[in-house]
Amino acid sequence: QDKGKIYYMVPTLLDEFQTESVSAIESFMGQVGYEVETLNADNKTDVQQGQMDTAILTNPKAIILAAVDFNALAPYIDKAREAGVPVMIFDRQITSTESDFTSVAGTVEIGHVAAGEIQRLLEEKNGEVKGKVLQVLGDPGDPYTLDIQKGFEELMADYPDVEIITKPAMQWEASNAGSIVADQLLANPDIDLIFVHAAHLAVAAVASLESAGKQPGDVMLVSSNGAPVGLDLIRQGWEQVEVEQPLYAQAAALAMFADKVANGEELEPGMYEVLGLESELTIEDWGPDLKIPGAAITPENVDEARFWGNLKAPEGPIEPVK
Amino acid sequence: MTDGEPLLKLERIKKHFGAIEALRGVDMTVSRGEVVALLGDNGAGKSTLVKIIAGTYPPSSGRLMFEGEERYFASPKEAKAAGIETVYQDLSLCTNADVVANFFMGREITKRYLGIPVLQEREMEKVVAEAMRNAGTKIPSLRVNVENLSGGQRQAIELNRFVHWGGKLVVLDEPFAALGVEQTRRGLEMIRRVAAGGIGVIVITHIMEQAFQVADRLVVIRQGAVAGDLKREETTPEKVIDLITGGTLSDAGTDGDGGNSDPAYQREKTRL
Amino acid sequence: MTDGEPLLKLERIKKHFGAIEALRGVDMTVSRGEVVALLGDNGAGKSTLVKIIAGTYPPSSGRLMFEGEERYFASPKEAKAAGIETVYQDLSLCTNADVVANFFMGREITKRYLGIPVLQEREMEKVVAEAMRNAGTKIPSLRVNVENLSGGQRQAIELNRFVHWGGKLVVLDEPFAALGVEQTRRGLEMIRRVAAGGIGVIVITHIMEQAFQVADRLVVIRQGAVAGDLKREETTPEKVIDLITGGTLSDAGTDGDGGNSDPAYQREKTRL
Amino acid sequence: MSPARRATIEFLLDNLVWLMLIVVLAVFSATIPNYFQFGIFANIFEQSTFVGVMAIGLAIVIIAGNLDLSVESTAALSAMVTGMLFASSGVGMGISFSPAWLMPVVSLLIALAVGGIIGFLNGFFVIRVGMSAFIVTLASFIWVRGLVVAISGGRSAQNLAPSIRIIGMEDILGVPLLAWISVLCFAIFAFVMAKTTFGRYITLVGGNKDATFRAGINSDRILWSSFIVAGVLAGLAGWLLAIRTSGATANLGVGMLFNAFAAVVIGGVSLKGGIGKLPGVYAGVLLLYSIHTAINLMGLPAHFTQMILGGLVLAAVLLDTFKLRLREKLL
Amino acid sequence: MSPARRATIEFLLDNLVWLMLIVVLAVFSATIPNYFQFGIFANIFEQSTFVGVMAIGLAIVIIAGNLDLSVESTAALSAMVTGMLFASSGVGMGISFSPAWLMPVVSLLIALAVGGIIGFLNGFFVIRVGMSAFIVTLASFIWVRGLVVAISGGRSAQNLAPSIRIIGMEDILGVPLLAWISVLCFAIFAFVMAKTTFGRYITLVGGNKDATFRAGINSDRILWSSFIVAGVLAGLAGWLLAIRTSGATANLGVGMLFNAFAAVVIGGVSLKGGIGKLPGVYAGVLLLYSIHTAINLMGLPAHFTQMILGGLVLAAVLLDTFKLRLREKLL
Ligand SMILES: Nc1ncnc2c1ncn2[C@@H]1O[C@H](COP(=O)(O)OP(=O)(O)OP(=O)(O)O)[C@@H](O)[C@H]1O
Ligand SMILES: Nc1ncnc2c1ncn2[C@@H]1O[C@H](COP(=O)(O)OP(=O)(O)OP(=O)(O)O)[C@@H](O)[C@H]1O
Ligand SMILES: O[C@@H]1[C@@H](O)[C@H](O)OC[C@H]1O
Ligand SMILES: [Mg+2]
Ligand SMILES: [Mg+2]
Repeated sequence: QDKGKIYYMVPTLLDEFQTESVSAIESFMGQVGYEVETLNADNKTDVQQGQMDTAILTNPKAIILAAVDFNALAPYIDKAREAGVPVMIFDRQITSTESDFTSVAGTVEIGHVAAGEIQRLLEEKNGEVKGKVLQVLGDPGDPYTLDIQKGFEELMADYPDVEIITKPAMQWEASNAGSIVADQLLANPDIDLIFVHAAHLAVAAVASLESAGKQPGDVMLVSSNGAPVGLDLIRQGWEQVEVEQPLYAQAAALAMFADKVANGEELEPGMYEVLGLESELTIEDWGPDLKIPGAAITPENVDEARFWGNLKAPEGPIEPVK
Repeated sequence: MTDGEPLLKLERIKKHFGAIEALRGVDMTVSRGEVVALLGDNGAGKSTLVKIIAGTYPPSSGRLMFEGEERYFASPKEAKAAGIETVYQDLSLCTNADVVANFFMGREITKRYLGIPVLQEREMEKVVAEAMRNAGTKIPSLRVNVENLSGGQRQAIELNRFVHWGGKLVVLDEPFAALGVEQTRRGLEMIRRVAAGGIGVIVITHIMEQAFQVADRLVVIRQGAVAGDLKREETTPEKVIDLITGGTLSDAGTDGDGGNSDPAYQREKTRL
Repeated sequence: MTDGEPLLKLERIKKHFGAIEALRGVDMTVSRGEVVALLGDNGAGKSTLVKIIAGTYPPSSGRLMFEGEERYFASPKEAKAAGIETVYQDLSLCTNADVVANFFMGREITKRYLGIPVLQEREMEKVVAEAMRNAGTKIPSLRVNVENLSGGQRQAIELNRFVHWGGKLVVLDEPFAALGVEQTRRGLEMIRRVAAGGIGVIVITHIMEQAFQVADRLVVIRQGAVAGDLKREETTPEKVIDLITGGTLSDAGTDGDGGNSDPAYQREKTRL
Repeated sequence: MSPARRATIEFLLDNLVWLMLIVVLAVFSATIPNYFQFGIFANIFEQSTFVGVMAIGLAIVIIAGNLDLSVESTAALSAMVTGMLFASSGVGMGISFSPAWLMPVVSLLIALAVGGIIGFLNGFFVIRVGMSAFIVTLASFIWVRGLVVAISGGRSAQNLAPSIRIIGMEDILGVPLLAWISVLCFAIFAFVMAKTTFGRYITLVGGNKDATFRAGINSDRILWSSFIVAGVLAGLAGWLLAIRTSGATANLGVGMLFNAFAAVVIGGVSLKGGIGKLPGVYAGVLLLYSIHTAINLMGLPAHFTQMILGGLVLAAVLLDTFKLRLREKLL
Repeated sequence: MSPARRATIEFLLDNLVWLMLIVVLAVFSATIPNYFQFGIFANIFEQSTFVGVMAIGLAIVIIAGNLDLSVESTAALSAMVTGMLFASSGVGMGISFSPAWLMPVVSLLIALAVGGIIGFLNGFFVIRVGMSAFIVTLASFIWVRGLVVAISGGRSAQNLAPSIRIIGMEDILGVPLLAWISVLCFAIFAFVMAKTTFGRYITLVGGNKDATFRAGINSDRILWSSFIVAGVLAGLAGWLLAIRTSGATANLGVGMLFNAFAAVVIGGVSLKGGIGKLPGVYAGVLLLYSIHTAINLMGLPAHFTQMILGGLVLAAVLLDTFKLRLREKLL
């Protein structure tokens, strides 16, 4: 069955979430009968704008957009829809204009989940929620990391005994994160926990901990996005929590709703089960929005197949929503 | 050929580059219509003096009087504005541009359209063709980039462009070094013509014949200081050579009372 | 001064740059121990010929025979290896390096430690100091960068370094253009000395006196072709000048049977 | 060789990049599905606008013998300033006034001024202070982008005022107005470079600064102007980018620098200074975006696009390099 | 002025960047809490390693009159290759063999070879094909990073084999082994540049390539070697990065190019070629990372880091520029 072509606009391939999203989307969409062509914007807004322009002209069934920047693509979403090409938003939510479907975990929510876990970890260690946390951002110019920071600090604001030191790793570069950790360990030897905004940054952080003579667990480590390297670090004991972004579910949802979106049918608000996750579809100003809960990965559940970091994409055929 | 007040007067000009003293207090004058040959050994400081006169760099100390007023030229632009034209020893051409662009560098012929100065290539080309013809220099095409020209062709462009801009003082630093026989002859003629028009000329050369043929006065610089300042009629090439090299033929003084040396000997020596 | 087979023999050498024909078939020879003056107007093609001999660029057509064998030099390195030393008209110095580094460029004195060639600065400096003394050129310090030297000082470095490397043929393109009187005298002497040692020499100059003083034979190039090839004893400066400029004094032919022209007139003319 | 034939060859070689552009477009049209349609060509045109405008300034600075690595960040700053002032959501402050036609004019002037200031600063450090243009503009590349992040807090501005945004929506003969703006810029600056003293001096200074200085040309002023022109044009590019994006984001324009340089070099400008013509640069930009668009349509595995793009660009530059050899061979 | 005084001033000016380093360290130590401690200095030392090693090669290429913008990506490629072969998780294939001491040696050789190949290719396009080094290495910067993405699929490798990783853990006199490696590299190459014919030729070629060609020096070979050396050293930097990171990520090393260039220029190397000494470059790297570390400790709002870094680097370069003026004034 060949229902036509769908474009997937991936913002970059420099991190594992994005890489895996390409294979997941291509495979799930294939299961429901669409051929996916992926265009990589290499983190460049204007490149992605050009790609949108070009894609629209080929008249695809739909465009899946994971925007380089949350908002810069808004005019192109409008343009595509005016040209009759529906747009589905993936992973990076866009609220400034209307689209046909949104499938996200929510960045602020990731910050919330992280905050909850970090509060738990601090309490377990220090008896109450207090201590020193080093937060390593991806890049100060990237709203993705800024939203996590926002969500995280929102919930941590209730605990004045927690001191948060925030440093940017510039361009999500791992060795920059390593340097920050190395320097901060000397300046603040009493750091209880390090929260890095992506698993690949955790790799360098751990290397710095190791060089500083730390053992797994001496300084706790929390990371977000649930990449395979993060899960490995949990298994090795270096990392305590990884905040999972439900990559597979996010991708599967796209496939589930693809027919309806492509045919311009109305989407029903309500609860849907996506790869076993209870997800809520609401109709927002920016169109139908499906929020899939992220989860905290801990040593207890790290091996569960549902986490994309284990790279076991679900086999079962995706059932389109009726 | 000279009148009362000198056109250019240098007083105790010194110049040092770090530890190196290139000029150790030079006094010198040039009058209107006078041709002064500036002579001296390699490294004596001639080109340094030229660059100071031309405004390329400032003296470490000393005064420069031009047309009776003390002047300080912060850049060649200012010196040019005052009427000093200079041909440098190390050529000053843009090899990436063609002959015409180089010839007119900084003084292009333009016509204004809506206030915008638009280059008049055709007119400029005519002028250059004429100048090169007069100089006896053949150039394959005036639209060829200077990087493709021979050494003498390049020098001809520089030597001849100055004539077109008039000025009051012309400073030529070894302008014939790369020129052919005929081109040199015409160049020397041109200097005399220019001087006859009331312009002061300083010309540097290592060839005594050239100096004696064209100059009214010869100034010799040795190790950064003036070793002699002589009227042409009152000296001889071998005396001048002695001054240049600091030789022991000590009767060649700064007072200019040249002796009557044997012309044959003189010729022998100056041919080198 | 010459023996049987010529050291260098050029046959119908042509060179064009796009539409420009710089050399239109040059034939010429140089023997061991012979000094050949290469003369010609600006743009005649002398430097182009030099660069072809030196391996800087290939001829468009024609043959080059060196020591009786047909040779093709793909680079100056190969020409050097064959024994051809060249001093170019446009100087070939690295102005960012000091005098010693420039003098020894490409032939540094080294000593191997663990197989690694380590520069012997002190030894090299001694050699350079000696060479400059002999040439009569004063340089403030041998450790100063060449960019801070005067035109003549620079030329002296290039002219004198070749002597130290021996070679079989030496090609000098206007080597005295920037040199002082004394330095030129010594340079000419040196050429004779070098030739006396059996080395062939080609020297380019625009000054007839220099040519007649040093050369055994004079080759005149006009507009890319040989206009005359004369023994020194059999010609006169004014004939040569006629050949150079293509003047109408047509008794100066390529056959070398020079007439007896008036020496005074000759002197007058060649002084320019 | 006959003079006529030589002249033809000269002409073709001088315009080799246009030839390449035509060949490349023909090949892509024939081999890539969907490539041959008016909309695609209009897209290429439009996408070329931003880097095109930037490349004009870059080319001028390079011809003058320097380098400006900051144009990309400068454009981003000008876009962000435009966005923050005249967009209504995000970090936009939504300033608005009437009459409406004043909005584009005022915002444009502000954008140009922002660019001009950065260009002025670059000029100051290079000319007055005497630092190397490479390092000065590399530093600007960093700190100006840093400034964008600092003023925006890393956030974006959306919903540019419609009276400004309109410029991004209109078209003439089916080709977007934006594209015409870059054509106009190229026409103007090509004229300036080829026919006025300013253009002449840029070329001469790029060839031998000392010589122009000695000739009494105020070479410092020429150089300084070149930096300011580059800044102003980058400012214009930023303004256009903001219009296209209907606002601005902190990372807008990232990567354009590479494209601008590639276009300039493909267009035949020598990075050594003193050599280059603007029409060629425009052809270079168009060529580059023809390639970009082709890659988007070719259906390549996403992991390899970057490599392939790098390779194709190299190939395009390569062809320009062969021009010299061809010239030697053919003439 | 007495010769002795002149000599002292000359010496101080020649080593101005070391002086600056000392002053900067003193100021930071006095003003930034926690800065003044042995561990911080050891950190600066260690963090300088990667860019330091890279900067040696970059400086050599620049002194030879060219430019290499690809060093950062080359290091990333070499790190990724090391990671993929010898790390056990992620995309790491976990190759291992005994005896254990062979592992670091073999992995090092592979890393150097990877770098050498990229350097060779750069050299090929610049020297054999005759393209501008700027554009060739800019393209390499792009396509080599693309290659990293392509071979790793954008994923990371971690858990480098302990027998290799050990190099990142050991220290001598409390200073990490990694730091000593860069010191050693600087010592070796400073010697090569100052005392051997290779170094001499690099400088001469950078001053006037034509002159060296005419002097019978194989200038092309010298240039080519400079690219290969730069590649090999970038390969080494990548290997060291992989060790420090215990693996590799697809974007490892992003941004290092700027630091390497800044260090080279602060260290007194002229981007025009022909001028520069390696010890100064090392001081430049140390200065730069003293600043980085200061920023890491200073408690600045994250948004301003980039601006401040750009500004501080500019200031450091500025000081170096004033050296010339000082020299003119003082001597
Ligand atoms: N690379 C080149 N491209 C084009 N034309 C050239 C090139 N090199 C030389 N020419 C031309 O070839 C002719 C001969 O030049 P060449 O330098 O050999 O003259 P020359 O005899 O050495 O003159 P001079 O006495 O002035 O040094 C000149 O007309 C010059 O313009
Ligand atoms: N910028 C500089 N820095 C240091 N020393 C310099 C500089 N310019 C000139 N000198 C030195 O000053 C002295 C005079 O140089 P100048 O060029 O004036 O000599 P000149 O008389 O023109 O010699 P020539 O006949 O060789 O052209 C030389 O010893 C030279 O080395
Ligand atoms: O995992 C993250 C992904 O969800 C986001 O879109 O880009 C940055 C990544 O680290
Ligand atoms: Mg001089
Ligand atoms: Mg010549």
